[in-house]
Amino acid sequence: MTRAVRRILFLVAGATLAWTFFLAYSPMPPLGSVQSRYGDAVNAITVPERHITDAVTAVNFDIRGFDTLGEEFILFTSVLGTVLLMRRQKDEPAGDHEDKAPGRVIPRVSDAIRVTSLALVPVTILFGLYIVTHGQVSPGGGFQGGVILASAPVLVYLCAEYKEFRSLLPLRLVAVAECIGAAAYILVGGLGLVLGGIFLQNVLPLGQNGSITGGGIVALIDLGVGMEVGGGLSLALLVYLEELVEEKEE
Amino acid sequence: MTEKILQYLILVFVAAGATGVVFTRNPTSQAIVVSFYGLILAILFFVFQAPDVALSQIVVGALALPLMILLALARIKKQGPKS
Amino acid sequence: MLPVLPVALPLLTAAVLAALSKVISERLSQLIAIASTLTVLAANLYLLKLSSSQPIVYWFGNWRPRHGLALGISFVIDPIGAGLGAFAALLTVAAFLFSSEYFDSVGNHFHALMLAFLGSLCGFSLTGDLFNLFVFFELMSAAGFALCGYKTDDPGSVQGALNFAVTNTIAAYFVLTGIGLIYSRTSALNLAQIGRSLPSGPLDALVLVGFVFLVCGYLVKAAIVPFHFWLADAHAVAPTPVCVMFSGVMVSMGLFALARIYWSAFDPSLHSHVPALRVLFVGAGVITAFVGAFMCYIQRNLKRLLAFSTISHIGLMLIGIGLFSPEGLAGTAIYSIGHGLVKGSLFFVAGILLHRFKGIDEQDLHGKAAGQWATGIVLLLGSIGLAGIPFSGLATGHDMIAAAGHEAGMNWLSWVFVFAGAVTSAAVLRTGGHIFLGWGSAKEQNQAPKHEEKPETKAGHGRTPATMFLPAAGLAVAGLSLGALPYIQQTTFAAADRFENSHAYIARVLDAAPFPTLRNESASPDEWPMGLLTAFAGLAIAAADLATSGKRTISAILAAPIDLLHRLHSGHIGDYVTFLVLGMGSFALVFVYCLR
Amino acid sequence: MNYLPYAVAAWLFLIGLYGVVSSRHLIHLIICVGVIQSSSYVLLLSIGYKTGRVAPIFSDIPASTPAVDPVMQALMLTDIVVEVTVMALLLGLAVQIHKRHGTLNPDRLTGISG
Repeated sequence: MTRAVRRILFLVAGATLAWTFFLAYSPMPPLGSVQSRYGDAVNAITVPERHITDAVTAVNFDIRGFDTLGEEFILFTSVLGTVLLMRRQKDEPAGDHEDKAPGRVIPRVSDAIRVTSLALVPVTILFGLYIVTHGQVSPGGGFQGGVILASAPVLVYLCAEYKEFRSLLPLRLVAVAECIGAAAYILVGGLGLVLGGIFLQNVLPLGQNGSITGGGIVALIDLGVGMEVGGGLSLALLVYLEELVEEKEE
Repeated sequence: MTEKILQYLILVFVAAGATGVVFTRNPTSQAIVVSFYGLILAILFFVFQAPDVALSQIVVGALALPLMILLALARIKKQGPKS
Repeated sequence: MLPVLPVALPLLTAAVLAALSKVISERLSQLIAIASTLTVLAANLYLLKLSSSQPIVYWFGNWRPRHGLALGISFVIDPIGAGLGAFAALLTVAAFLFSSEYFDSVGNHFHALMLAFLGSLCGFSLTGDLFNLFVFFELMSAAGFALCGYKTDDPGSVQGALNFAVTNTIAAYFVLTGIGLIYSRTSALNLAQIGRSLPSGPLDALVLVGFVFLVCGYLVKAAIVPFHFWLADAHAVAPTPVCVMFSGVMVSMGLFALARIYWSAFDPSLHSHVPALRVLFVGAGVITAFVGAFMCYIQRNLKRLLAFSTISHIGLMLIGIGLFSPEGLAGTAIYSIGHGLVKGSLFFVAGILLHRFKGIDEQDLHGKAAGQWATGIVLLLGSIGLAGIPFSGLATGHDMIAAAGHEAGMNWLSWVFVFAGAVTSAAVLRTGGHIFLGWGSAKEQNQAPKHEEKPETKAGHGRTPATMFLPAAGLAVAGLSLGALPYIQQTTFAAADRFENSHAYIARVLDAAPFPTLRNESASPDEWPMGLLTAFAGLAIAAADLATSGKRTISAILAAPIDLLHRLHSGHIGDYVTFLVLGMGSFALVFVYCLR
Repeated sequence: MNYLPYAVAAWLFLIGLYGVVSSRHLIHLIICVGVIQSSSYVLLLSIGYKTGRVAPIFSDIPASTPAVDPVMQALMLTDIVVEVTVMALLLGLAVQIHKRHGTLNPDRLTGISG
């Protein structure tokens, strides 16, 4: 199809879809007045039954925890796929190209930026860990904290030369951490199976209301998800960087 | 009332932002526009009482995703027009 | 622990294999993967047996419904779901076996991705929750995209994978929009809960469009015309073992989603509209069967040819579900297994040819495989299986669906099966005649665009390893004898009848009520001649084509429409999305205006 | 005005689709897929929202305070993180396509057809 034909056909198609949306959305209740039997029921049980003060975390990691297991593996699989796509064609072992062009500086950044970024690294990691662990209490949790953790390697990349960067963050270790994070979810689920008879059953004692260990297994899952998301996302970013740097060195 | 006005205003911004993203045909500038769009979405989530989602959207939509796009573009640029 | 095993075990194994990818050898990784898959197979078969009298309901995290309100996520395991899961595991084992000498460096990531794929297939077929279904759909997609683009050095491969990824991702957003629409009405994500609350509200455009978005989103995975474009691209370029999984079981999952969603959640509100639904879905199935068969016949790349034949047969399966009767659903269940076995075997044959002769182009390979008797016979078996000769799974499925069509007053349906079966089988036979027997002309006469296919193996081209041949032969034999299994019709019918008992399903899930006994009796159809007729028609078409090659063939007479069809399947992602939107929008509008 | 969120959701879906169909650059196309996804965020968000209610976080308020629907938010939350990794996969495919075909213009990609 030529561009013009495609555009005309899309206008027709888009018009039918727009009409469909109009028909479908007009019987909707106005904004702010959709009934939420399910949501209200969840809000009512989070604090009394799970000692979790962030209901979204309770849904994600406990009540509908099995969904999150699946989502976590979507992430795991996508990252695996990305690594696969970006892999080197010739099966050269990773890591030997550092010596090809010793001393080559990749991003020429000023010392001021370097120092600032370096100083930011531990702050980022601490902040990420805080967000990961406080998911039950306040907005945050393994997903958000994990993404913040994943930005730490990028900072390191910004401030260090490539070689140092590699030695600071071995790719293998990140990859293994990701896998452990993914496996952890299933193992925690298995814990419920062994101790309570049901997969993902919350078998650990509940802590105090509003504490970071309030929700039993939720704290463990939070950590596992943080590890998986942090490892996976940084791996995805790193393979792009890796390829980039390699091209420059060749 | 102010909350309602704020919500509607940001909704309009979201619609405009998305249109901007689509009509920015140069991918490099698009990465920047997407970053702004991600930020507007995060604000939208915030005013709709979804701070959890907003936090996640800030780190993903405004940071991780644009970064990834820029990295992919840099990679493509390095490859040159025809390998 | 049994109900979670089919999902948890492959996913856990995938994570472990990925973690150990640099530590353990590929051989060990393969052994672990096969062991894990066999366990999943056994678990699914056991679940099938356990759930034969009533579905097993399993609430994750022990969040049982309170006062009839579902809180957590449930698996609702019935024989059809468990059977599909078991079949997915069986194909995975065959694919693992086939791949053992396949890629030069298959890498442990291949096993991890295949296991994640298997986990998603099992989760998809066992779950009883609308959003959980979507999660496993996305997992299936993510693993599928990665597996499809596995041969990154093949230009077609990455492009096909991108087309696959973009269309299926857009389909996923349609599904998500549908989930939102339905949730806004029912405030529920559990299918049974939705089924219970929907009838209390009006049957308006919101519900109908929600249903269409959900169903059509999944039908993109099933490659129903006009959502089918991605499938041929993805199949033609994916590694052979992955093709087997895609064609054998992934497309059937899209249809399974339609059946699951309809009978768990929508049947109570839509039941009075079944005649209209029947026209719409059977119509879509018939069109898909014809387009697929026609496109199949005009291909020259064997994998692409097989991919279009899958589209044709998936159309036939949609007819079975679209009849909205237990007989039809049971027929589709048997048909999809039978088709998966036969098609898997044919894809393996294509893989063997690719291994031996570094190509699968019908004309390029003309006469090259002469003397490869064993492989040729498997191809022959596969093609007559595709026509549905008696005792094959396709024959039994055909008979049952035809009987269901008869009951619905659609006596002509059987002829659609005969046509599609004969044409697709003839296309395969024709390539077999060209490649294995050197019949017909070696000159280029097929106008289809040529595709370069990179070989997937790097050594040992002189022989066919047993690990490649045995899966091919095994699947073909299994597919040809599936229909001869004792009681297969009765047991599948019983399972389908329970599957369609929405009220009992809802009460079972939400109130833990016991399941009633069967409602219907199987008509136990008997239509052997149709299968034989199809096979003979296929042979005749192929023979006529081979004998008249070089002269005025079908393709010469129909040059203009064939050219148009080729150009519609342009490989351009913009075209594909346009057709997707057109199909989605017009189907939704027709649906709303017919049913409202 | 009460229907503005739904209108915006529909608009995002359509404009994103238009971007995909009319795109001349695969990276642009992939970003437009992201715009389509944001349509579902806006829809789910508006469905979960309740006028006059607070966010479902009970750290500093009594547990019985009426709050908005946490379920929809949970669905969105996981979806956002999944989005970014699926994007990574799509971008990876685009990079590979550029490597093999030397172009990212869908009009010039002619590896498969028919």
